[in-house]
Order: sequence, then C-alpha cells, then structure tokens
Amino acid sequence: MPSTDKRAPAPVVELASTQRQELLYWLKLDRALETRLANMLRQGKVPGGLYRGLGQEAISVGSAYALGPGDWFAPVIRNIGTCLVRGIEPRLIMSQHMGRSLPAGGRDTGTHLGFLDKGMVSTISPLGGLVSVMAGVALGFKMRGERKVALTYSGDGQTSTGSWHEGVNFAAAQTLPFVLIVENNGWAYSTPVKRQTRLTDLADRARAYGIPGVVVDGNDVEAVHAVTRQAIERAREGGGPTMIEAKTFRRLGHSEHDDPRRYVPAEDFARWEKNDPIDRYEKRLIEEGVTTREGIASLDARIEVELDQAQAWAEAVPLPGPETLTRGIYAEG
Amino acid sequence: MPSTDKRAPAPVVELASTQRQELLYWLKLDRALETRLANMLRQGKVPGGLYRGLGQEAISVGSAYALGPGDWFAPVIRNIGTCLVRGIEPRLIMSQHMGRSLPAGGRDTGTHLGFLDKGMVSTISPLGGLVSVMAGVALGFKMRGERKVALTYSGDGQTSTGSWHEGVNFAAAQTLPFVLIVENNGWAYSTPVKRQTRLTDLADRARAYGIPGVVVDGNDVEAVHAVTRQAIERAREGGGPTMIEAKTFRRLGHSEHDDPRRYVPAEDFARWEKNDPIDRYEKRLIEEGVTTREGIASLDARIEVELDQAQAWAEAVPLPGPETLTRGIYAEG
Amino acid sequence: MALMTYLEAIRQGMWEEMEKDERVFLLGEDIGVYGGAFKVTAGFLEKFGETRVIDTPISEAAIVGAAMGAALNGMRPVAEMQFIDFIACAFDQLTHMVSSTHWRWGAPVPMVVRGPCGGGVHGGPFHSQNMEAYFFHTPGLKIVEPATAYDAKGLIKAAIRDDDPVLYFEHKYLYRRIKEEVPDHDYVVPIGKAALRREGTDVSVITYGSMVHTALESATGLEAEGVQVEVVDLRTLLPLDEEAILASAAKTGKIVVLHEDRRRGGIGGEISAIITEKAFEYLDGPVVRVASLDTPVPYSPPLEEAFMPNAAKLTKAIKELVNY
Amino acid sequence: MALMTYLEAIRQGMWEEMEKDERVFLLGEDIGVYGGAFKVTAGFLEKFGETRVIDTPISEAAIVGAAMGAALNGMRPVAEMQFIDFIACAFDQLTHMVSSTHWRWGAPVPMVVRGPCGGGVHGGPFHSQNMEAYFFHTPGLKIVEPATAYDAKGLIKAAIRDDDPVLYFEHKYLYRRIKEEVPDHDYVVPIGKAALRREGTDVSVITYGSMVHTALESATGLEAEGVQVEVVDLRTLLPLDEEAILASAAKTGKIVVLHEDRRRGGIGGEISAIITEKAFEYLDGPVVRVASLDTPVPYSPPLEEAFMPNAAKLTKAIKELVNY
Ligand SMILES: Cc1ncc(C[n+]2csc(CCOP(=O)(O)OP(=O)(O)O)c2C)c(N)n1
Ligand SMILES: Cc1ncc(C[n+]2csc(CCOP(=O)(O)OP(=O)(O)O)c2C)c(N)n1
Ligand SMILES: [Mg+2]
Ligand SMILES: [Mg+2]
Repeated sequence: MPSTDKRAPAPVVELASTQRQELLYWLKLDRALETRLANMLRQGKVPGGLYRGLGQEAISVGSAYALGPGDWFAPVIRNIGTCLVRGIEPRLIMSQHMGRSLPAGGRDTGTHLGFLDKGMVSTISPLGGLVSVMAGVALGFKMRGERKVALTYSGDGQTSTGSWHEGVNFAAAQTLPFVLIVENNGWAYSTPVKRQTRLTDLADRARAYGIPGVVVDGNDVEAVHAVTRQAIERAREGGGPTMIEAKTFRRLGHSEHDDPRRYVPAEDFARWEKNDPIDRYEKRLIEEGVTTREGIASLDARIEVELDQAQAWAEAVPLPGPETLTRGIYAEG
Repeated sequence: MPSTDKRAPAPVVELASTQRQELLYWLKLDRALETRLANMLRQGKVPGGLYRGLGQEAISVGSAYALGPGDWFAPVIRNIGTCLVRGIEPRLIMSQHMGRSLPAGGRDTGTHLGFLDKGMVSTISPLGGLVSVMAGVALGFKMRGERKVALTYSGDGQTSTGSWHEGVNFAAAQTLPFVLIVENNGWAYSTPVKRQTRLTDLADRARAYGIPGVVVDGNDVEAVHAVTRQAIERAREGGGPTMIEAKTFRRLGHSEHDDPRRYVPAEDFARWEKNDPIDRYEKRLIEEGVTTREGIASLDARIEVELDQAQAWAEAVPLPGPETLTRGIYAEG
Repeated sequence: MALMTYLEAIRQGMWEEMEKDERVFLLGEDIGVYGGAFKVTAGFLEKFGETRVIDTPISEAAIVGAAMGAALNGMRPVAEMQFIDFIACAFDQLTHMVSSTHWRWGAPVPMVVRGPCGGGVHGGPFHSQNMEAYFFHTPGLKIVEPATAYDAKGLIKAAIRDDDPVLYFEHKYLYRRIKEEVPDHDYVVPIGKAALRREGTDVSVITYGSMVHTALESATGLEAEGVQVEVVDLRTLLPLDEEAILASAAKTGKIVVLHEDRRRGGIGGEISAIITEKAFEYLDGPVVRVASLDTPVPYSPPLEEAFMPNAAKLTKAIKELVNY
Repeated sequence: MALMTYLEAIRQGMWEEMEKDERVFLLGEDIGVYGGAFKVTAGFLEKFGETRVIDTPISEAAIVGAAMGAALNGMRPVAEMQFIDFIACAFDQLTHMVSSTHWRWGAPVPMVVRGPCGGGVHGGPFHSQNMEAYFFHTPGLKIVEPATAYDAKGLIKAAIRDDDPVLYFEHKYLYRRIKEEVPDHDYVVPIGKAALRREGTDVSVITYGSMVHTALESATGLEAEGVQVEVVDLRTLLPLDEEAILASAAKTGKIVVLHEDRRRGGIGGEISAIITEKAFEYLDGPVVRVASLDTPVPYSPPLEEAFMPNAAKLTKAIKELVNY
C-alpha cells in the first residue's frame, strides 16, 4: 500500500486570480441555483423531492475543477456544483427537476441526469452501484491507453453498501484511473456516521483496498481542489485509485421535506454555519486582493440574472407527452 | 479502533495433553474423511462435486475447538473439520455428499449442511451472504444478553463480495459477539489473491471496520486455537468482532475435478507440503512427549475403523423418494 | 374499534406484537430516532428501546441476512426496506439464502421484510416500484399486500407470527389516504386467503393492493350501466388463493386481472395462466390484464398518469370484455 | 462448415467478434488463465492478452457495473457469470442501473452478460438454476437462450453487436452434448426472432433452450402415434417473438408452453397469458404449461429427475391436451 499519510497537508497548487474568481462563481452559482430550486419546490413547480448540498459546495466545485478535458464524472445527489463546473447549464437542471420534456423527457428525478457528450454518468437512487460503473469507465480509458480519469462521489452512508465495496476493490485490483470522493457530511438521512461504522475517518476504508486514503477539509475549496488534482494526476500516471474523504456537514435535512433539527444536535448547525465554505472563500479572496465586496455584489447580481433567464427558459419547456413514454426502452430494435 | 497489532504473537493457551491428543484426532479424522470422500467420488458414489481442505485442517479444527457450548458456527466449503469438532458425525457428512435421504433429504450438496440443535448454520454457494446471517445470530445472543458467540469462515476470494462487506460492517457497527476467520489459502479457484485485491494481508480489511485484524499461521493448530480463543473471549466480553486471517495454502484443486498444477506454481506445492499442519503437529506432540509413533499408528487405525463403519452406514441410507421433493417448502401451511 | 389509517394500522399491528412477544424486534435504516422515512415506526424507539429498534447501516443485504440469523436464533425480526425498491439489493439473500433454508435443512426462518411500494407520488423510477413479481418465482417466500387498514393490521400480525419468511408490501399511496374502523383487539388476517370485496355476476376483477380501490371505483361506476363486477382482493400473493380465483372465474367466466405493477412478467401472467389451465371450460372470453406499461416508473406527472392503471382504463377493459 | 459443439460455437462467436472489433473484451471470474469454469474462454487470454481478458475479483455487482461503465465509454464488454445463479448478486445493478440507462438518459449500454444455466448435472440448488424469469420483468434488458450450436454462435455475435444490454443464457447440459455443422463465416441470428423447429398441425410446443430437444424427442415419439407436434424455439425470450407464438397458436389451437425453469412465475405464465389475450378465439383447449416443480433445484439424482420436465412428462401433457 502506498505510504500516503491520510492527513498529509494538501499539496500546494498555484491558482491564478481568474481561476479563483471562477471557483467563487461556481460556488455561488451552485448555492443560488439550489436556493432557487427550493423556492420552486415550495411554489409547487417541482413535483418530486429536492436534495440540497448547502455548505458542501466546496467539495463538488473544488473536485470538479480539478478534472481535465475528456475526464468523466458521476455526481450523486448533492453534487449540483460538479454538474455546473462541467458545463451542465442551470436551466437544464431546473427543467429536469420540474419534470419537463428537456433535457431527458421528464423520465427521472432532478439529479438523475447524464450526458454522454460531457462524460457525465447519471446516478440512480439505489446507492453503491455507481462506483463500479465509474470504475468501468476508468477501465475503458486504461484499455485504450488514454490518460483520462473517472471521478465519482459517495456519501458517508453509501460506504456501507456492498456494491460500493465491490466497486472500490475492483478499481484497486485493476489499478484503474479512478478517484472517489467520500463526502462525509456526518449524516446519512437521520443516521450519524457512528451508527454506520466504527470508524472515525472514512478514509481508513481505503486501507482495505491497498489504495491511498486522504482526509481533506471539505469546506476549503482550494484544499479539495488540490488533493483531487493530486489524486487525478496519480491516476493519470497509472498509479491507480485514490479515496478522498472530504469532511463537511449537511446543514439542511436529508431532503427539503425533512427537518433535521429533530435529530441533529443544534450546536452542530451553529458551528458549521460559521465554517461556511463560501463565506470562508469570499473572505480569503478579499483578504488576498483577488476580489472586493463590490466585486462579490456584482457577481451575485450577475448570477441572479443568469438564473432568472434559466428559470424562464425552464418554465417554458413543455411537459412530456404521454406518447413519449414507451420510446427508447431499447437503443436498438 | 483497538490498537491490536495484527502480528502480535498468539496468546499462550495452556492445553492439557488430552486436549492436544484430541486436536490431533480431529485433524486426522478430517483428513481421512476427506480422503475417503475423494475415493467415494471416484467410485461414482458422490453425484456432485467435492471440495477438500487438504493442508488447511488446522484452521477448521483449531478454531472450532475454541468454541464453547451454545456458541454457533457456520462452516464454508473447506471446513469439514469444524463440523467434526462440533459433533457432526462423519457418516452424516458422507450420506449428505451421496445425496441420500439422511440427514437432509438429499436436497443440497455435500457441505451445505445445517443443524439447528448444534448451532450449525448451513452455507450456500453464493459467497458472502453467510457473514450477515451469522452477524444476525450474534445479534440474537446480544439482544438476549447471552454470553455466546457466532463464528464463521470466509475464503480470501469471498472478501471481495459486497455481502461480505455489509456483513462485517454490520457486525462491527453493532459491536456483535462475532468472529470471522478469513482462510487465506492463496487462491480463489484459479485466481490468486493479488488479482482479488491489492492487499498482502487480508487482515488489513479489518481496518475498514474499526475492528481488530489478526494474522495467524493457519498451519499451526494451536496458534489458530489461541487467537480464536482470544477473539471469542473478546466477543463474549462485549468487545465486538475480530477478523482473523489464517495464512495457509490450497494444496489441491478448487474442487476434486480441477487440476491446480495448470495455474499454481509447482514450487508452492512443494513448499507447503513441507509445512503440513498434521505432520507438524505430530512431530511436535512426539517431541513434547504427548504421543508416540505407535500412538499415532493406532490413532490412524482407529480412525479407519470409524470411517469404515460410517461409510457402511451411509451407503445403507436410501436415496430420497421423489414424493418427498415438494415437502417443507414452508415451515407452516 | 378506532378509526385509523392504513399506516396507523400497520403501526398498531407491529406495536401489539412487540408488546406481546419480546422476540419481535425491528431493524432498518432510519427507523429509530427518525421513525422511518414514512413514520411507520415513529415512537417505537421510545417505547421499546434501542435493543429492539435497530438503526442499521445502509446495507439491505446485511439487514436481511442479519434478520435471518436472528430468526434462526430464536428471534422474530421485522426488517424495513426504506423504499421497497431497495429490496433489489437483498435479492440474492432473499431468493437464495432465506427462501431455501427450511426446505434445505429444516430450519424455520420466521422473519418479515416490509416496506413501502407503489407509485402515484412522483417518486420516479426507484421510489415507486412494485417488486412482487421478482420474488413470486421463488419457493419458500410468502408475499402479502394489504389493501385496507383492517388487513394491514391483521396481515402484519399474521406475518410476524408466521414461521416462514414473509414479504409485506405496503402501498405508500394508501398510507394516509384510506381510513377505516379497525378493532383494537388482537386479530389476524390469515395468510393465503383472498377476500371477496364485491360480489358480481358479469365479470371478475382479480387484484390486490391499492388497485382494489381502483377496481371498486370502476365497479361502482359500471353498476349504473348495469354491469355487475365482482372484485377479488388477493391479499396474499404467495401462496396464491387459487380456490378463490377459480371460484370467481367459474362464476363470471370473464376475468380481468389488474395490478399496478408492470404488465410483462407481472404476477398477472401467472394468474391468467392458472385460470386458463384450470377453468378453461368456464371462460366466456379471454383473461384480460390491466397493468402498468412496460417501462420504468416515470417521474413527470403526465407520464406517470399514462403509465399506471386507473379506473377509466379498467372500466374500458371491463366493457370490452363484457361485450366480447 | 465445421462440426462443433454448442460450447465451441459460443467460443467461436466470441472469438470472431474479438478479432473483428477491438472494443470487444471479456471480464469475469477465472476466465483468463483458467479459461472459465467450463472452458468457454480457454485460449482467449493467450490470443487476446490480459487487457482484453480480465480476471476479476468475486464481485458480480462490480463485474456488471464495470461492464456498463466500459460500455458507456465506447467498449463492448462480455461479462461472464461463473454460474448464472450468481447473477442474483448483480440483480440491483442489472434491473436498476443497466436496464434503465438508455430510457432514462439516452445512453446506449452495449454489453453482454453470459453464463451457464440449467440443471441435469446434479449441481444442486445454486448451480442449476434458470434465471430468465427474474429478469424478464425488467424493461430495457434483452434475453436470449440458444438451443443449438448454430444459434449459440449466431446469437452471441448478435448480442455483442447489439447496442442494448443482452443476457445470454447458455445451457450447461448442452455444452458438450450437442454438435452440428456450423458455418465458419460470419453470420448472426437476429435477436427477437423465434425458429420453427418442426411443423405440426395438432399441437404447438412453445419452448427454448435445452427443452427444445426434449420437445423434438416427444414430437418424434408422438408422430408414430399420429400426433403432429409443432415445435417453436423462442431463442429470444425478451423481447418475445409474439408473432411467431400467435401464428403457431392460431394454427394448432392447442398449446403447451414448456420450460425447464420452475412453473410459478416462470415466463410460461406470460406466454400463456399473451396467447389467451390475443388468440383466445383460436384456442381449442387450455394453454398448458410443463415446467419444473416449484422447489429449489434438488441435488440428489432421483429428486432432480422428478423435478425437471422430460420427454415422458411432456408427451403425457401433449396427449391429454390433444384429447381435450
Ligand atoms: C441501497 C439504498 N438504500 C437506501 C437508500 C435510501 N437513501 C437515500 S439517500 C440515503 C442516505 C445517504 O447518505 P449518504 O451516503 O451519507 O449521503 P448524503 O445524503 O449524506 O449526501 C438513504 C438511506 C438508497 N437510496 N439506496
Ligand atoms: C457470489 C459467488 N460468485 C462466484 C462463486 C463461484 N465460486 C465458488 S468458490 C469460488 C472461489 C472461492 O475462493 P475463496 O473464497 O478464496 O475460498 P476457497 O475456495 O479458497 O476456500 C468461486 C469463485 C460463488 N460461489 N459465489
Ligand atoms: Mg452523508
Ligand atoms: Mg481461497
């Protein structure tokens, strides 16, 4: 097993000011979009559920930002930020949540989206199975000798599933160019990590597969970016998979319908609110002269305009017609 | 995670001479029975397959010998020795292999045996699922506050299955009185451990669950007994599960129909033959004055007589009648 | 007697069994503090404690496996699947391990696996399925699906007391939508017995679960048009109450098999085949199936509407059959 | 043309596809050095190398998942289940992930999952099953099961070239027991098309897999008694060739559906239901099913004999139907 220390400091990655501004934009766009989706849900515009990643945006954004052209990825339910960074437009995420005919015929729920041309594989509800699918994507790269990487995400809870184990072990046994981000937000629905497993650090799960397991502050977007980039580089060089545990906290309920105050200690909310990844990053960028209060205000305004337009577009997309339902069961025949 | 060193020397367990003689008897009975089953297979008396544990007997026998009254256990295919130590008679193992109406109606194959009154749970072919079943047995003990333990086995290959992961994690998360012996015999059918996983020590899998993982020389019956006893005691005291990796070697094919010389390096056979657990134990017991060459010869003779009788009994058991087939699908109604 | 919902009836049935028999316990994801995704087990942790109300890791195969082990070891576990769709993750455990145990070596496995099934709530492809057809082929399992609050209580109690593994499918659409007077006292609804919900002479609708209500709606509507529809609620899907099915078939000679599950490979095929095999001489027309379309369960409301059977679609099928 | 066994025909079909298309690769347990438990892939590692013949960990869910991922990413994987029974461990992956992908987001999943099915070799409950009924209910999968060497080759090639996930069930009893002349050249047997194996006018046997041979045996025997039996070999189980089934039903009016799989919930129920629904007016007797008993597959030879259908049992059923 590589002798990676799971708490080794994240490698330093030099980011240009424009890149850091981009990161801030994605973080804020992610949050604003999810906030808007929550409003749309309340207005009855989203027929199903909504799963938000409030306070976890740095994980989606930081990791996605480390991907290169041609790399593939598969978000799970709290990774709308990943989709955004990889070029999935907010309007499509909205219309999908609304059950509209675009982008995918209204067939599946909000975050179950995939786009082959963007290398984005759709998650499904049953947890665990996506890991081996993304290992298979990585296998495709390896077989063809392409220096590309497949990256996916898992919650803390998902690590208990059998499919998850098989997938990680498969990727490790085959030394595949594969990166797994384990988002440890403390909870799986109402179940705290301590009921899921006896571990404190989920990164220790990596030890069962002989691959590096790294812990990172999931609320530090640049740290997430740096460790992901390192893992991606290792994978590209043929060094096999890495598991990254990003520590964070689920600041809302499991879904928008759920009130977490019933089972999550109140002080945790307070503590983690103070550790907000966007507040932290804004502060840092202001301190380091990358942006200003005014710059941020105009960024916010720009995002609202973008989302107004996106929403207008999404609301104009028609619902799918019943006659479409039986189409496309097969690709052929 | 308990700070157990995976290679800590096995604790010293004082065994009386009679106990050591008993261990030798079980080892030799196991081997003689399996040898006889192989002959019966060649004679066409066993309609299905045969899976032998030649050279692995010390694991079955040493671990089973550590169980107390009322403890439950579930052997897998190479654990006939476990059955013997726990009171399953050779004649029943024979008649089961022969598809006879006793002990279980000829319904399932040779090692798929269970006896509720002996706390023996039947394995089935699909690997992995037995782990959580035995965790459930342990859960029963824990719920009722009984100081009893559930013990089961897994091969190296089985550790790759999703069910195995779920079962071990469940037992760990619930701090159950559960002991898992991972028999690392180097091979899963034709697949070497290095294709199964990137690990050298399968005991490292335990780190993913926050439970102790211990390595033991699987060809040393007293060492296996000692570490198992320690694990059982820990479990009885409420300390939760232990995973024991017993290192050994599969000296025959996967099944009796398989020729392993096609894929296993020849030198491995030679090396491990010299490390035979029965030869080693005989030598040791003779050296330590517990038995003599003559004592061993008469033990062998006694075993042959026992097995002659067992075989005669088994061969006299009728095949099941077709009318029995549909009985007992349900326990009720 | 108390007026209660389908959901409350399930709760009460489990509650009573847990009070009565300390071998009974619950395990599943988020069933403790949270009381389950649908609150079916709300209050159980407070009443029965952590030992008997166990929040598990997300591990359906282990939940089922552990339930079986505990059952072998003298307990009577009731395992919850958060949504019944996830029972797919325990497919090997149920169809190979659990189901075969008694037949293979004589050990009874008294356990229940229960969970919310069915569509109509815009849950999308993985929170809306009906899974009975996948388990119906396996010897050794029993499957029940109540349509009423009375049966919900009586069947969960019967399932818990049964010495065999019982899959108990509860329709999430019914949870809070139907209410009836349910006896406070101890009763069971026997496993294996269908209920005649409505007598009729012209055509029989054989159905179960939430579709019983759809069938009754159609039947009421058709009465006005002079068509007498008989409605058989199977209640137990495995073992099927063939007697009840064949009796109704012999009586009306015209049969519609109705289920919310997809058509192809749904249990309607088996029911149709049994009727044809055993009551052919009574048939005055083809056995007709009304079921969902052969697609995953769609998310978007107009699609889900088109996907699922409803009273209008059933009425149309009945009329065609009556005029056959 | 070369005389070859069913097993050799599968081998040759895969071999040709791998030579022709470098996107095609194999993965599974012990398929490399060992050449597979039944030697179906013997020699492939030597010819195509480790990159294209991958020995995997014992992880059916990951094998299927990885096959899907590779398929999305431009490859054409052929995954082996060592025994088809173990496909149960990949049930969630196949019925939820793989099957729904094209319908849900338009991505084709060109992959094959193949493995030995069926009984008659004293393999016991977990090495003898037929698993088609468990997957037949799922939209998005295709299922084929060849009965002859010719079809074995033609169908594996068609399956590999198909843009959808195809389950390819090969009957282990046939592996080395049947032989025929198989063209050396490239051909496919189209997915979705049944074959009329024998024309007859009195009764149709609708069947597939190794039971085709049983049906032909019965048919030959009954000819001497003046009964003309038609034998339809489905070849593809999903999507069913309804046209062929209904044409034969219309022709003879008396149908036996025969499969080695257990009766209850087997695909025979669906076939019977379709016939009753769509060809009721042609029926001169009930659609009769001949299948295995509703128990696990027993190990002991006299039990397995009693469990499985055979020519004698089929002949009896045909005679009863002819005299109906
Ligand atoms: C196999 C399976 N079992 C149960 C569920 C229901 N479920 C959906 S999300 C969830 C919790 C997931 O927790 P985690 O993996 O930590 O992700 P998070 O929600 O915290 O992002 C559960 C239990 C599921 N989707 N799949
Ligand atoms: C889920 C599953 N997949 C495949 C098999 C086929 N199979 C039976 S034993 C075996 C190898 C097991 O290896 P290991 O766990 O190391 O045990 P050993 O045979 O070495 O004792 C395989 C692949 C199986 N029984 N179950
Ligand atoms: Mg979480
Ligand atoms: Mg092994």
